Amino acid sequence: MTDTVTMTPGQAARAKLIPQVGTVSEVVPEALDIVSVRVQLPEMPDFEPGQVGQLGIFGVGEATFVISSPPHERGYVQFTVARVGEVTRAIHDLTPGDSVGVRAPLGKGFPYRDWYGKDIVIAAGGIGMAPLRPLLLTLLEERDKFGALKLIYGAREPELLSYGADRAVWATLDGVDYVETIDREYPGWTGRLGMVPPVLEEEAPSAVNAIGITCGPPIMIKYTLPVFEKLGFKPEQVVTTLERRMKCGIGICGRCNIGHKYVCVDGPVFTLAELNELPDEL
Amino acid sequence: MSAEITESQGTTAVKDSGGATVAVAVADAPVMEFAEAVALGLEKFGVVLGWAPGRDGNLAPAFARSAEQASALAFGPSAVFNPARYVRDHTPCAVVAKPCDTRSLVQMMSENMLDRDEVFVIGLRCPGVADMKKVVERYGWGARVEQVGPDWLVNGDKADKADLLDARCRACLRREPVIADVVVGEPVTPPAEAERFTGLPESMAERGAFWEAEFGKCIRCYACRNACPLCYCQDVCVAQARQPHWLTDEATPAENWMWQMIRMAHLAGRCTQCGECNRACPVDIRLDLLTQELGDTARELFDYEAGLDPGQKAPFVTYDKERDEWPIR
Amino acid sequence: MPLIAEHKKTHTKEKPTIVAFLCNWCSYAGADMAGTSRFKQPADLRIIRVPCSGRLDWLLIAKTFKEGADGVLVSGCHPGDCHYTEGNFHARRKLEALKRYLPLFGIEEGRFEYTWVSASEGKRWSEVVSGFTEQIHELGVRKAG
Amino acid sequence: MADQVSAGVPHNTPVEAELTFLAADKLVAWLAALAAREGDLLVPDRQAGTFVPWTGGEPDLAKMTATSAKGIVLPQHETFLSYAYDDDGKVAVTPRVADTPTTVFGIRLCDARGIRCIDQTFGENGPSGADPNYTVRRNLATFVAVACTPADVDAACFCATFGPADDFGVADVVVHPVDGGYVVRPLTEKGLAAAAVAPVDTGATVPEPPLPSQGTAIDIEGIEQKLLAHFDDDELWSDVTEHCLSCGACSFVCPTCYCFSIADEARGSECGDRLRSWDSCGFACYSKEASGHNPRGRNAQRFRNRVNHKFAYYPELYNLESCVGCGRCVRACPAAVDIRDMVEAVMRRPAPTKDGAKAEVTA
Repeated sequence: MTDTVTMTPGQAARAKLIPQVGTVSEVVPEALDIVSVRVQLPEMPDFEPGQVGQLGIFGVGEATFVISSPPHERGYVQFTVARVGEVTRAIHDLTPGDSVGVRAPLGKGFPYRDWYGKDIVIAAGGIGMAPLRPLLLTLLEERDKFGALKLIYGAREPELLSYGADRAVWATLDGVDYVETIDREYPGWTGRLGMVPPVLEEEAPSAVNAIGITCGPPIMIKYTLPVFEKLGFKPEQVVTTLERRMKCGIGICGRCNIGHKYVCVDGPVFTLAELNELPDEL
Repeated sequence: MSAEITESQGTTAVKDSGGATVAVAVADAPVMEFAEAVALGLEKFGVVLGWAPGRDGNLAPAFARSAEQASALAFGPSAVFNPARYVRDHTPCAVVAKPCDTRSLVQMMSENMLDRDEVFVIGLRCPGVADMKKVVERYGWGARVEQVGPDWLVNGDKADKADLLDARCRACLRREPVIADVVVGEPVTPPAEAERFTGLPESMAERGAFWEAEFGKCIRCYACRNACPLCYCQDVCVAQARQPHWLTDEATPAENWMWQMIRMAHLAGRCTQCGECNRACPVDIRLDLLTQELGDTARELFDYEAGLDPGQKAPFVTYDKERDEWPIR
Repeated sequence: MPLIAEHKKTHTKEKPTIVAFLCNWCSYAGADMAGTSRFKQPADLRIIRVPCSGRLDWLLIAKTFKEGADGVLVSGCHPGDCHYTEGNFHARRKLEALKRYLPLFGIEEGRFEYTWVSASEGKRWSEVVSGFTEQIHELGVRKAG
Repeated sequence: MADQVSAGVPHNTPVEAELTFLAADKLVAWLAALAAREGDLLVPDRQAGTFVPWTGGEPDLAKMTATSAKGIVLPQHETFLSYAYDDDGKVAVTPRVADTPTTVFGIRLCDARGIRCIDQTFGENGPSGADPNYTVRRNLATFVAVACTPADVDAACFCATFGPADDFGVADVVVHPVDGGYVVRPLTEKGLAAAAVAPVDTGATVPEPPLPSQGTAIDIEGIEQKLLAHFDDDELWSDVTEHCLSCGACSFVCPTCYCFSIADEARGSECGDRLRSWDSCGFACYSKEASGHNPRGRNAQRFRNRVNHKFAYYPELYNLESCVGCGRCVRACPAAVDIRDMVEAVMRRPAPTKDGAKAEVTA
């Protein structure tokens, strides 16, 4: 019906569906079927830990992933990607030098500056560590501004724990109390056993002047939130980051809504207090 | 095809002009009143799928789970929906079914998608239903069609029944359920001849242009698929898959044609010509011509009609070494 | 050009596009044989090798037409000679049905054919394919009336 | 905004203009004059179920088309970028925007109100500011709406629910059928330009046009609170959605539904397009996540979201229902689902007490 033409630069700049073309600088195997992809972009965006982005391969498609590198690591943005579908399969096949499309940052990150002076408890499961890694690294970057720092990171099996290099550092770091756990006994695993919710309950961090943050599979989040409440954390003190199917990432394609909020622009980070205001549709 | 009805011992056999029986299998089913049959179905499975008056008084799909809801169930010229479509989500259940609807049930049984014991079939003897699109065209949206005695009334006034009779009913000689636990209604004399769906241009060039226009209307709502009692895999349909990538999201005539080719490929030898895809289409694409072709081809090549025998094997899951000979280059 | 993908409609061509799906075990080898035996073969045939004519989902053929083909030929092993015992028996039913469906959409009879050519029938292949391509050239490029 | 994305086109700016009278036999001449302007002229075609290029003759203005006019500003599918790989595997991206002016003659006022709904999300005040593709099409489109007469309204229409008869939505011109012709009412600068080429009878006294006819209103007073209060009422939602077939007919004919999907289409191995196309919240795959988890896996959950979006979420965000009562979904539904039945089922539920609503939706 109509012809199509090139937009003017001004129009293109406002076209939030148009990605920057970036170059893959590194593909890091993280865990079983999980890699981190580092991308260099012509215009490096400023972002906050917890924000997401669209990573795509032209001809295959794009999908939403959390940015798993911290803002202070300049020079690239990193996405951690589990192999689950067509786009992620293609992402796993990327090698340095490949061209990819990136739209980032999207959504809202963790309001960590509001947490200065507080204790921080992070409970992460499996690939749910991806949004929490940049948060933790940011907290460590500004370590003196926070109280006690505790990270509980669990997975079904050791092969599913990501960020081996980081974990090795965290395990020895004084600044963070790092607890690593595997759901149930596993050949060769000598560390702690138990799922994240009960381990959190055993660790029993104090809720006084603290913020609890959790991310993981929906089922883990479902069981972790009540543990925080049981430990005395108020809904305002508990923060989670949600997964939802997204296409546009800019609040107009419709599908990621929970009530009148769109996870892609109003989230993915929500406090439990905010979620309680929304229809129960996780 | 012309038909002949013979009645014996309370059962009816309809034979085509060649003497072949085209409807049987209700030999043991007792004949009873509609309300009685529905009550039986409710008692047996606790839910009866059928039709009840909707907002405008015309029948709409309904699910009766109580005596009160069951009493609202009815049959009439506006019972155009095929309740077999809902059976897969509701088994075990009772279902009120027109003869065409019973063919869907039988086809599902032949594909092991429905257990005979899990469904109580209230088979209707059917005089045919109305073409509701025509009713809307003639009388406006919301006009109420009902049967009173032998007549059809629209908004209370006697209407031209022959004009309003759905084309799929004019193309159908089956006035008896193919399968039933109980049979409802008086025997109905089928028309002497099954009409054909017409409107396909003769010349190849015109056909191309015809379908270019028809498929140009498609909005890819997949109502044709979702209304089909035999499209089981709708939530994981290949049309919305990226691998294999049969068609794109572009609603162009060619892609929309490809979508209908997918449906034809997957319904070939299975389609019972219930006509629901054609009725469901919100933009009136002539899908009846496609289902007619599926029926013709199965009959002509394999002497096969879908949905007549729960034990029958669809033509494309088997072969006949000797018979399958057609001229080739 | 009815029922041809939009991005292909912009391509103007004078010569028809002819595609052949050939079974790996017979016709593909037969075509090879025809070549080594110097039998005459049309140059404008695009050959796609498939493991068996029974593998040919007829959507592949429909898609080939959607993407602008003007003629499609399928050739497999003679019935009874299938490498997988019964693949071509299944194929035969489907291909015959598809042959009837396509004219419904204005794709002329003759634009789609199937046949059986064994690995040793180089000469037969040459005849089949010459005849078919000639037929498609007569029918010409698909276009609206 | 308008001048940035589409310099030189008339604005959507409202104007106060005189009504004029067009004799019935001059309608075709007006269409010819509109067609002579730059761009396309579309008219309703009931056979096609949509708006098609005018090819001469009287337009079919009786009854609305099966699909709405939204496709003019939000096409069913639209390429918004093309990409090309070079020999080294580097990608060049070209954003694409349609730039053909379009005049649409014969939309209904419900269409015009529907586009106002979509404006909320895709316009400047939407969650991500003005969408370029939408904005360009919107600014290049002139909408000539035809006011409904009593004969145009049927039992599926319920537009009176959503506002008075003189709410002309985003129409640029409204044409009121009257005895012997039409009263032409320009509403915007674009409308003024379209009316300017009408061969109106300048000498005639312009009759006072009757208010456009409307379909019967349904009661939606307080529905937003009720919807949220009864969000978890599984019986309610299962009941009213049980016969829904989960197709996309209602969304795709709806003048306010704007959900879309994004997909890449390779045109060979080196280049291709990224396009967006209509999607429907009725489809099971719409919200299904890659992990397999689906927050709206059941029909009842999907339809609950649909009704909530129209009557609770949109009003919460924009103080505007995302339903205009055109009845297209009602007419299109292959399973006789009627959104009015759902609304009424919700309205029959008790209103929430002050804390009642919250108590039920707490996680």
